[in-house]
Amino acid sequence: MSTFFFFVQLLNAIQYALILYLVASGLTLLLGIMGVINLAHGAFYMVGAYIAFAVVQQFGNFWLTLPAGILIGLALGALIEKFLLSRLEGADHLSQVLLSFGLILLINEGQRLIFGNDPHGVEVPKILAASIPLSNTLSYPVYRLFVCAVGIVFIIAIGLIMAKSRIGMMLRASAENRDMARAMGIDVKFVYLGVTAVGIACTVLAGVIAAPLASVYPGMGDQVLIQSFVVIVLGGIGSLSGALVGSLLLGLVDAFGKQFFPNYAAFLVYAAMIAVLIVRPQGLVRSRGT
Amino acid sequence: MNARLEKFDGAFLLLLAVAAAFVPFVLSGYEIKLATTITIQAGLAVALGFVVGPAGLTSVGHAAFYGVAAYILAMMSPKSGPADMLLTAAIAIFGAAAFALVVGAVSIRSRGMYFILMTIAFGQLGYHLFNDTGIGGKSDGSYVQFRPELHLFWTDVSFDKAPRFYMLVYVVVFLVVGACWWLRRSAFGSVLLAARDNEARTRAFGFSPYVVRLIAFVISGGMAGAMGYLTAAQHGFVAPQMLAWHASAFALVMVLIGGKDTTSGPAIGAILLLLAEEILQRWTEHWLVGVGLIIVVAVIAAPRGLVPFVAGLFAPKQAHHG
Amino acid sequence: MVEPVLRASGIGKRFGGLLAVDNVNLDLHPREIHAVIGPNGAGKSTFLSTIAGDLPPTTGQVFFQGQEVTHLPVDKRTRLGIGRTYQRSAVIAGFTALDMVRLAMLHRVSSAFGMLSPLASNDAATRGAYEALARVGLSERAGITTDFMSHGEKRRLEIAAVLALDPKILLLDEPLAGLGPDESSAVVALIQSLKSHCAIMLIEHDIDAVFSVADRITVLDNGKAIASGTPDAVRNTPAVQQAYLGFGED
Amino acid sequence: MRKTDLLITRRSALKAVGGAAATGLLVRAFPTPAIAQAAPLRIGFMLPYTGTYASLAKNIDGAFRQYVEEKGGKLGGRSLEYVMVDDQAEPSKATDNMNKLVDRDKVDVVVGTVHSGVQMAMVKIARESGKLMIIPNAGADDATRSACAPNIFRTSFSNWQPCFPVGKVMAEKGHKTAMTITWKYAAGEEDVRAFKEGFGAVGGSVIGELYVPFPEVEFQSFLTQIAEKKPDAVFAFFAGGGAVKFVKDYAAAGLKKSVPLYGPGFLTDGTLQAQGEAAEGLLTTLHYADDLDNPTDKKFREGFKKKFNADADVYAVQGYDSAALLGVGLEAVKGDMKAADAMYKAMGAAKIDSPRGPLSFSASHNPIQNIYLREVKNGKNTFVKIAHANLADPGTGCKMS
Repeated sequence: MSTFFFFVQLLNAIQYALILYLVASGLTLLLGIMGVINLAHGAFYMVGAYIAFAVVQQFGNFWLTLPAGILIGLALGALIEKFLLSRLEGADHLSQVLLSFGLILLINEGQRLIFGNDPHGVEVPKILAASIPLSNTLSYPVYRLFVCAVGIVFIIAIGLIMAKSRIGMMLRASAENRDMARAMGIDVKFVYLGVTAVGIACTVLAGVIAAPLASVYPGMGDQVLIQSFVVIVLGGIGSLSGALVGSLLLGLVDAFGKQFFPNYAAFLVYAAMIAVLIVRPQGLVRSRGT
Repeated sequence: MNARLEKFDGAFLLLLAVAAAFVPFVLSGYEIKLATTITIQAGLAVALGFVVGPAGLTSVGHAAFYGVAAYILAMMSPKSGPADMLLTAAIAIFGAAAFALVVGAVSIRSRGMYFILMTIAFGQLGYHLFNDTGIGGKSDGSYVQFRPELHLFWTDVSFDKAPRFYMLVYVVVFLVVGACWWLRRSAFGSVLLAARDNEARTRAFGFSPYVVRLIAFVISGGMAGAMGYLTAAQHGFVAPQMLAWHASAFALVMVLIGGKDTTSGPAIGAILLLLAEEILQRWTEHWLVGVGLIIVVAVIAAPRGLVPFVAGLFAPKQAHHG
Repeated sequence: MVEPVLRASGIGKRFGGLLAVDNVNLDLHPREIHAVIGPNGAGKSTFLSTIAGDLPPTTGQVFFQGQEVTHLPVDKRTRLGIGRTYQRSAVIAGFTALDMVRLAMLHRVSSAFGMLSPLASNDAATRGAYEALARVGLSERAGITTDFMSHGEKRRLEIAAVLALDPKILLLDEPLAGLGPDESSAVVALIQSLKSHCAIMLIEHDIDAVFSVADRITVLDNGKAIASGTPDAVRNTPAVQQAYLGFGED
Repeated sequence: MRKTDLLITRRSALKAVGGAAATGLLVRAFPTPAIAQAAPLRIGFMLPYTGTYASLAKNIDGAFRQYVEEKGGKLGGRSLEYVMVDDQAEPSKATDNMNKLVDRDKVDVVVGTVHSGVQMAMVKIARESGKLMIIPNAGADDATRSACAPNIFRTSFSNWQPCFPVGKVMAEKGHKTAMTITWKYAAGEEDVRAFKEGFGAVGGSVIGELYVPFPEVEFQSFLTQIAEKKPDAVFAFFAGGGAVKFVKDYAAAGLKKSVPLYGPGFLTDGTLQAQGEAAEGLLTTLHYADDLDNPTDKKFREGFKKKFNADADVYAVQGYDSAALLGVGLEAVKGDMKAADAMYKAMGAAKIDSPRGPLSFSASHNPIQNIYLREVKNGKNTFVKIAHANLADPGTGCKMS
C-alpha cells in the first residue's frame, strides 16, 4: 500500500467517522441524558432518508429537506416522548428495548406501505455535485466533504451548547440527578421532552444528509443502529466527545480492516467494543456527567 | 413472587403441559410442525425468562447461544448419515453453555444499560463470525442433511417423522421448563431474587451476586443452546440470522408479553406471539404492523406481562394482606 | 492484652479530590462495643464500608482475627464472620421477613446441593430464622412481606437477619436512625444484649445512646480520628468538645 | 443409497407418502376427501412478499397470473387457485414456510423463490416430498447441479449463466486485467467463479477479488483499493439497495471513467431510477433486456403494463415463463398431475417462445437461453447484442434419477 493510498484510506476513515458521529450523536443524547436504550434509532435514520427522497421528489430542491427533516424529527420525538417514553418512567431498560423494537417494526412496515420496497436514489444537490480528483483513477465527491463539514460544525455547535449554555447546564443537571434537578427548579419533564425531540431530530437529520450518499431503501437503518451503539460504547455512554473518539476508531477499523482483513472487519469492530468494555467499562473518554 | 401468582403460574404450566401432550393426537401434518416450532420457542423464552426475571439480566444476546448450538450440530453432522444425538447434543449444549460462561463472565460485571449493550455486542460478534468469516457456511447458512438419531443400547431411534420429533421436543422442553420452574422456587432462585432487589444486602448475607448470576446465565445459555439444537434438527438448516440481535429481541418480546416474573409467562408469550404471527400472515402482507402494535401495547398496558395481569384480575379486592 | 478481633490500620479513602477518610486506626476487641461518632460528613459510613468490604480503601489494611481481609469482597468477609447493617435499604423487597432471615441463615446451614431445594423446606434455616426473629421481637410478623413493614420493624428485621449470620463481629450503621423513642430503647437494649455474642462496631448519631452502650468511642472529624478512648475520656477531650460535643449536647 | 454430497436422504424413498404416514391415526380420523379431477390445481407461491425483494415477488407472482389469465384461466384443462406464503427472504424460516405450503396448504406445485439461501432449503424439502417445484428466480448453481431432481425446474438462470459471458465481452473491449467485487455469500462467489472461468478462457487475468460482508454497503474503502490497483475493468455483482449504492459510489469516486464497470444485469435491473445518471453507459449481461424486439415480448409487456400499470422486468418474465412451463407439463398429461413422470418429461423437453427469446431446458432442468449484452441508455437496459447464444449451464454433478 503506497503512502498516497494510505492517506486516501485515512480520509475515508475520517469521513466515515464524521457520518457515524452525526448518526450516533442523537443516540448519545437519548442514552446519556435520559438513560433510554433506543433500538429504533436506525429506523429514525431511515425516516430521515425517506423524507429526503420524498421532498426532493415533490419539490425538486434538496435544501428544503433539511428544515423538513428537522421539523418532522422534532415532532416525531416529541410525540414518542409524550405518548410512549414518558409512560415508561421508572420502568427498567427491558421495557425500552422492547418498546423501541416494536417501533422498528411499525416504522419499517409504515415505510413499505407508503414508499414500497424499491430502492431509491436522492440526487446530490447541483452545487455540490462535483468531484475533486485525487489521482488519475480516483476522485473525491464534494458531497462527502460537505457531510464532513456538517459533522464538524455539528461537533463544535453541540460541544458549545453543552459546555456553555444554560440549556447545556440544565441537561447535565437532569442527567446527573433527576431529583436534584427538580429541586433546582428545572422542569425535568420538559427537558426530557426537549432531549428526545432534539435527539431524534438529530438522527432524522443525519438520515436526510446521508440520503444522497447512502441511497434510500428498506432496512437501511439496521446497520447504522448497531454501529451507533458501538460508537457510543467505545466512547463512553453519554459523552459527546467520547462518541467522536468512538466514531474515529470505528472509521479507522472499518477502512483499514476492509483493506487488510475484509472478512474480519466487522468481527474486529465488536471485538474492540468488548475489549474496551472489559478494560474501561465507562468507555474511552470519561464522561463529564453528560 | 407472591403466593397467589405462584399458584397461577403452576396452574398455567400444568395446563400447558397437558395441552401440549395432546398435540400429536389431535393435530396433523403442518400443524404438528408448527406446534413443534412453537414449543421450541416457548422453551427458549422460558430459559431467557429465567435470567431476565429472577436474575434481572436483560440479555439481548441469547440468540447467540441458541445459534451457536445450532451451528455445532450443523458442523458435526456427517453428510452421509444421521449424527449421534446424545453426543452432538451434549457438545452443542456444552458449547452454548461455555459461550454463555465467557459472555456472562465479562458482561455480568456491568449492569443495566452496559450489560444490554455488552450482550448485543457479543451476539453480533457471533453473527459476524458465521456471516462474514466463512466458518460454518457464510451468510447463506448451512445444512443438517439428516436429523440426528438417538443410539440406545438395544436400538436406534429415528426422529424423521413429525409426531415423534414433536415428542422429543416435548420431553426436552418439559425438562427445561420444569428445571426453570424448580430453580425459581429453590433457595438458589431466592438468592437471585434477593440479589436483583438488594444487591448489597445479598452480598452481606454471604452470597456473591456475580457468581449466582453467572451460574443462572450459564444454565440459561445451555438451555437456549438445547433449543437451538432442536431447531437445527427440526429444520435441517442453520443461518447466521439465528444469532443476530433481532432474534434475541424477539425472544425478549415473548418473555415480556407473558411476564418475566413467572415461568409460564414466557411460554405463553411465545405461544401467543407465534400464533398471532401465523394468523396475521395469512391475513395481510403487512403483518409486521400487527406484531409491532402488539409489542407497543403490551409494553405500555401490561408491562408486567399477561400472566401476572390475569392473576391480578382474580385478586381479592382488598388492598394488601398485611 | 487481648488480641483484637478486628484491626484497621491507616485506613484512608479518597473520592476524586476529596479525602473522606484519612489514616484512621481502630481496634475492636471481643465482647466490646466500639462506637464511631462524628458530625455529618465526617466519614463514618465510608470508614465502616471499607471495613465491611463495600468500598476498597485507598490506603491502609484491615485485619480480621489476624488475617488480612483488605481486598476480600463483602460476601467472603461475611462468611468469615463479619456482619453488617446498612443505613438505608435494609431489607429485601418482595421477601417475607421469615424468608429474608432464612436467606441469611443459608450459607451456614445449607450445602451447595441444598441451594436446589426451596427455602421453606430447609428446616435448619427455618428454625434459626424463627429464633432470630424472636430475639428482635418479630415472631408475630414472620409471614409479612417486608414492603408492608414499618420503618422500625425493618430495622429490627435487619438486625435479626444479621444475627442469623452468627457473626463474630457486627458492624452497625446507624441502627437507630429514624426510630421513635420506644423503638430506639428496644434496639439499644438489643445491642446491649448482643455484646455477649460478638464484638460490635457501632456508628450512630444518637449521642446519648452511644455514651450509654459503648465501651470505647472513636471520634471522626473531616475524615480524621480526633479522639479515641473510654466514653469519659472522650467526653473530656477538648478537641472533641470543640468539634462535636458542644453542638451535640445542645 | 447413492453417494452424492448433497441432500440425498433415506427418506427420499418415502417421498409424498411420508406426509400421510407421519400423521398416522389422524388421517383416518379426518379423511381427506379424494380430489376430483375437476378440482382446481393448487399453486403455492413462496416468495419474499415483504422486505428488500418484495417488488421481485410482486412481479413474479403478477406475471404468472397474467400468463394463466391469457390462457383463459386454465392450464391443461385445470383451473388454478393460489396460496401465497411470505418467505421474508429469511433462510432460517425457509423450512417452516415451505412446510406451510406442502403440509398445511397441500399445494400441488410450489413456485419459489428469490433468495438463494431460502431456495436451497426449499430444494431439500422438494426432494424429500417429491413435490413439483418451479424456481422463478434464485440462481444458486447447485439447485440444478448436484441437488438437481426430476421434480425441480428452474425458469430463471443459474448464477453461472449471466456471468460467464462477461469475460468475453471484456476481452472484446480490449481489457486484459480485471478485479471483482461482490458480497461474500454463495451467489456472489458463484458469480465471480463463473466470470473468472469466462475471462480466463479468453486470456484475461483477475488481479484482485474483493468480498464485502453481506449485506454491508459501505464501499469507500474497497473503491480506494480498486483505484490503487488500477485494473482494466471491474466485474461487480450486487443487487437491490446494494447495487444502487455501489453504482453511485463507483461513479462518484470517478472510477467509472477510468476503470469501466461490468456485471451481470442485476446490477442495473429494477434499480435504474434510483441510480440515475451514475448508471448511464454501464454494460451488463443478462437473459433479458428492456427492448428486445420480438412479438412475444411486445405482447407480454403490453399485457403487464395494462394489468399492473408498471413496466415488466426480467423477474416478471421469469414468473411468466414459470406459468408457461407448468402449462406445457399439464397440457401433456391433460391436467393429471398423478402422471408425474410424463409431465416432467414434457416439461424437460419444452420449447417455450418466451419474451426473452427462445427458451428450452438442459438435462438438469435449467434454462438454455440467450445472454444479452445491454447498455444503460436513458434509464433503460437497452439491447446491444447477443453476448452468448443459447447458453446452457454445465450442470456439473447433476445425476437425475
